[in-house]
Amino acid sequence: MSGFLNGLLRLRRGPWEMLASILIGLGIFMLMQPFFLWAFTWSFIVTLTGTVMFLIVSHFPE
Amino acid sequence: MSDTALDRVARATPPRVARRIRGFSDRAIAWIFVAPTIVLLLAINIFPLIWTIYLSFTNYRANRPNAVVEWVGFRNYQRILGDPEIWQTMQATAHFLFWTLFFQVLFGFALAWLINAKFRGSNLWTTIIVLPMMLSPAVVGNFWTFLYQPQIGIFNYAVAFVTGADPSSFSMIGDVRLAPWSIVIVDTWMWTPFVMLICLAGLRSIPESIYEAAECDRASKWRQFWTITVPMVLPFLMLAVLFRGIENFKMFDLVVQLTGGGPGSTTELTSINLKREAFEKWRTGYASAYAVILFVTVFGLASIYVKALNTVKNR
Amino acid sequence: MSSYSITEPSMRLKWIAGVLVVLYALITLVPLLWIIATGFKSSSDAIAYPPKVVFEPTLEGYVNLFTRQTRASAEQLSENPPTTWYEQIVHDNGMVISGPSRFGERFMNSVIIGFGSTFLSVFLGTLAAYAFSRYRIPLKDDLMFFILSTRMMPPIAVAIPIFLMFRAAGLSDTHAGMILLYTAVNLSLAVWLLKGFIDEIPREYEEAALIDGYTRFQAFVKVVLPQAATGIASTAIFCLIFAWNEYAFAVLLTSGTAQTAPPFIPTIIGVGGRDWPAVAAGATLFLVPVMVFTILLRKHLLRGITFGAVRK
Amino acid sequence: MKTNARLLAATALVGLSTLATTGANAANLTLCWAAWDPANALIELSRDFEAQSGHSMSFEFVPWPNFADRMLNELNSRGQLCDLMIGDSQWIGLAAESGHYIQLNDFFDAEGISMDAFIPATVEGYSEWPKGTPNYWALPAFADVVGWTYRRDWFENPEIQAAFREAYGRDLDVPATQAELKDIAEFFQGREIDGRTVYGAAIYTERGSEGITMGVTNALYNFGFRYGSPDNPYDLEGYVNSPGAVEGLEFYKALYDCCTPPGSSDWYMSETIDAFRSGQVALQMNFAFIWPGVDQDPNVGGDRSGYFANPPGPDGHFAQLGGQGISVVSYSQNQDAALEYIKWFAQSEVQQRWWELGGFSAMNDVVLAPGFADSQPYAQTFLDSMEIVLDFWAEPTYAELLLAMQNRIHRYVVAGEGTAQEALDALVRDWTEIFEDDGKL
Repeated sequence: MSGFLNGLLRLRRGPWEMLASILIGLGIFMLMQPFFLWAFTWSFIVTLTGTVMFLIVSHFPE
Repeated sequence: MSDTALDRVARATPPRVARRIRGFSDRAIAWIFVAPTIVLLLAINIFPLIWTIYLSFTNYRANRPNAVVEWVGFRNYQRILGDPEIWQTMQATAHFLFWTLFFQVLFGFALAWLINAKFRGSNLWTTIIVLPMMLSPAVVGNFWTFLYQPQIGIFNYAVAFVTGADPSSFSMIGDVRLAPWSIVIVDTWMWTPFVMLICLAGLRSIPESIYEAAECDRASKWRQFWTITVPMVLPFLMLAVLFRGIENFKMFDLVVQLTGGGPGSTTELTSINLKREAFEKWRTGYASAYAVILFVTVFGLASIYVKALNTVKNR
Repeated sequence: MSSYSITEPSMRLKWIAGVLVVLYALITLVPLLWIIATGFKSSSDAIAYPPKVVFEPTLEGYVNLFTRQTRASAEQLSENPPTTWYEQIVHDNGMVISGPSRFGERFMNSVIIGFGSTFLSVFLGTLAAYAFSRYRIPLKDDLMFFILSTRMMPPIAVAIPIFLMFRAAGLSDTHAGMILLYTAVNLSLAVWLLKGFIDEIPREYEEAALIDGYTRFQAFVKVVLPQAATGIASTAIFCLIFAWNEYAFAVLLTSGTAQTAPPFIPTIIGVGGRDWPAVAAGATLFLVPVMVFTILLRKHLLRGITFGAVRK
Repeated sequence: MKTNARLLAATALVGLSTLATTGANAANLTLCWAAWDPANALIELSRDFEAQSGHSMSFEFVPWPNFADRMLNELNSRGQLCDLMIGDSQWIGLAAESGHYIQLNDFFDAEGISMDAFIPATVEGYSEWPKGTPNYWALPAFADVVGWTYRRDWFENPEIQAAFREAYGRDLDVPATQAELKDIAEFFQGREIDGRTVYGAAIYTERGSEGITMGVTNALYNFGFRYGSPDNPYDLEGYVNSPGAVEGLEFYKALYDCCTPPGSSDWYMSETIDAFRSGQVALQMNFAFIWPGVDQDPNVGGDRSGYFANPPGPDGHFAQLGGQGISVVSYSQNQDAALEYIKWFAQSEVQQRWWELGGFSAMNDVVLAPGFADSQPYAQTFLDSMEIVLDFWAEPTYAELLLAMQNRIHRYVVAGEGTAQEALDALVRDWTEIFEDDGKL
């Protein structure tokens, strides 16, 4: 866990990509879940954030 | 192995062109080779994409050339993301996605594992199993409506034969409860071989030596399965799941031919809904916003997919 | 249930596995066989209730697929006695042939658009793949991702701006438009697959050729291309199958001139209700080439469906 | 380099072929219509035109479930495929306002074609936009209306008659009201006739295009549904969802639930024909165009079938209008030749022949001629039905209005979601939103 945080702080690719993937996954879950309309409403922002983040952090060093 | 045809191409290249090509540096050749691809993709993919993003902020209608086009800001997005009916199509998509992936992984992995036992004739039967996934989904989907007809289709008779129920007593496409499963069945029939093939590659990539080592450590077969087979195949399975996930998220042809979204809107997947908005209601601006939302979702999934692709590739 | 074994799996396991796999394969085949069989049924046998497994084969479906018929009165029928075997079939159903159907044209459109786009995408794809494989290109990974992502996009979403663009450029419902579009979609597959194939060709071959006095371009044409021939061929088949099977763009962007077979086949209806034997006949003619290709391709199948990531 | 040459050749070819068609005097006209029996009759009819004019005719026919989709797509992409379009009646508003069709008033005046020569309902339904004004965008080409076909041989079977009398206390006859229609369907549902189980009625339930709307309106109109108030057509509340309309919708659902063949959840014209011709049902709802085919059918034709107009309900007597007018597409390169075709088609001899071949002419000379009612067993029913027609919206936003109705009605009738009141209330909301977006409200 500390390695993960450390990686985030030092702008390493691995952990940041992980974070972005989780955001994308969360966004897609929010988009398609049958429970809360508000989650559906905000899903797009979350997916968009995750996707843009992924595009950026994939240029971080390994 | 003669290369006469290529020789002819080389000879047919006009000397002036050939001389010019010869004169190119490596870097120039690289760019000349890549440029047509990039230009074509820019023209047919990126330019339209930017156009879509622009349209998504307007109330443009492609079937009303004389109407005034207004800038509506984020209104289209607000409408879509607050619309319970679009939310419902997302849930229909989710149901379809979840169950097709579930069955395809289950059957696909099991089949791959069985085929990996290398019984006699396994190659032939593998090829036969693979057939459905290469066929045109629209044509196949259309024909499945025939197979599903309660009085004259064989599906109901097959089920009746197994369960003893009356074949005309249920209708796969017509019944609200059964229709979502009717599309799951056809998609599973079509795409299980895809997951199977990838799993098979995963199984075959496991070096024998690992099992031999485990055998020396007296690990049980059951333990070997969970500690060696499953983890080693997992990246491959991830790849298959992501790819099928993306494909089924944008599923259109098969389902539109099978159920057309009905009964009611039970099987109206997102792409079918989008097609209605864009090409039947012609609310182009609104549909563009809808398209952008799907774009971003698929783009996000695709980035994870490419990462998985590279992981598998580097194995 | 015994699991994986270090040596060969036991005979018993092989037997069980064989039986289960064959069983699955047979179940999988039933719908396909049913399509083929229905193509040879008469229209009343096709919608028989309960379905008929044993039937008298007829070419009615194929005749109906390739011709257009009109229902004719008894006098008309006696005035126009059939002269050929296919006119006889139609005649026996109380109809006369009023001309060729559109199926032949649609099938040819599929062939033209399929082969045209395959040629273009393999041509452009080979060049790009070679460059990506051999040269240092800035932002290579990003470009490769960008190329692949174009393949992932939902066709219906892409179709909106393409529709507007084609309308403005006069490309709607033209062969050229569809060829360009399918080329763009197939390029990603071609580039990714071919890059994998070219990566596998040792660089030493080219270097040897360069030492022999070949230019880079000559080395590419005379050394790399022959080595990649099988790869190029299987890539071409994958591109062809995609263009052959594509439905969403075809249904939205074509109508009378350039429509391919997939949107057309489901709309075959006979006189009165739907003519299932004709639909099945059309489907059979359309699906069989792909089945043959699949069998030819079996060695490269895995590679094709994973964009070259998994090589068996 | 090779590719460029190919592409150039391809574009040059395309260019040449278009030049060739425009340059020549004898044009090759393409007529677009739905793929159905009348279209085949039109091919036969058009041979005379080809012989007379020297032009050649091509035809592009699309089956009904895809017809609107394909053809509106073609018009909206400004395609030049169709020179003549026999487009559905409800498209007229869109086609007129977006400039897909050319206006025919001047042409009619110049050629002496009068709209008084056609059945008034068809002129209003197929040609006019805005409705009620003398602006003509089409010539009525094919008059059509929803009606019913029944198995006369079953109705006249003494055993069945006796069983019916016992069950309902009246004679088995052509239904005089919607309620009687349902009784009859219920009576036949599941009955054993000639050793086979048969069902009551085949009705429209199709989801994808316009099927269920074209079916349900036959019940709705007659129970009191109206599209809007008499003074303001966009005033929906209380008309679209009036108590009568709710009752009508419940009636249609009850009919679907009790008396249709299993699996008939997505049926339109061709499926209902199939059910009737294969002897599965006693009653069939369908457009009149199928009647010539039924009459000639080897299994159910001749005396074995009869026809009746949609029966009245508690609050009106209407039937859903079908049919189309023929228009000239404004993107066509052959407009003069296309107008020539319309001029030829408007002659009363041609219209008479059209009727004989199985096309339902809308011309008074044909349908009001003495002897017309007896010329075919279904001719009188056709005339009766044309008296009571009502049509769906023909607004430019028709596609949206239709899709909303398809969605709401199919959800309630077939999928069984919610109540009839909820479905129609939701329909009012959908339609209001569409009219607001379009600036009509």
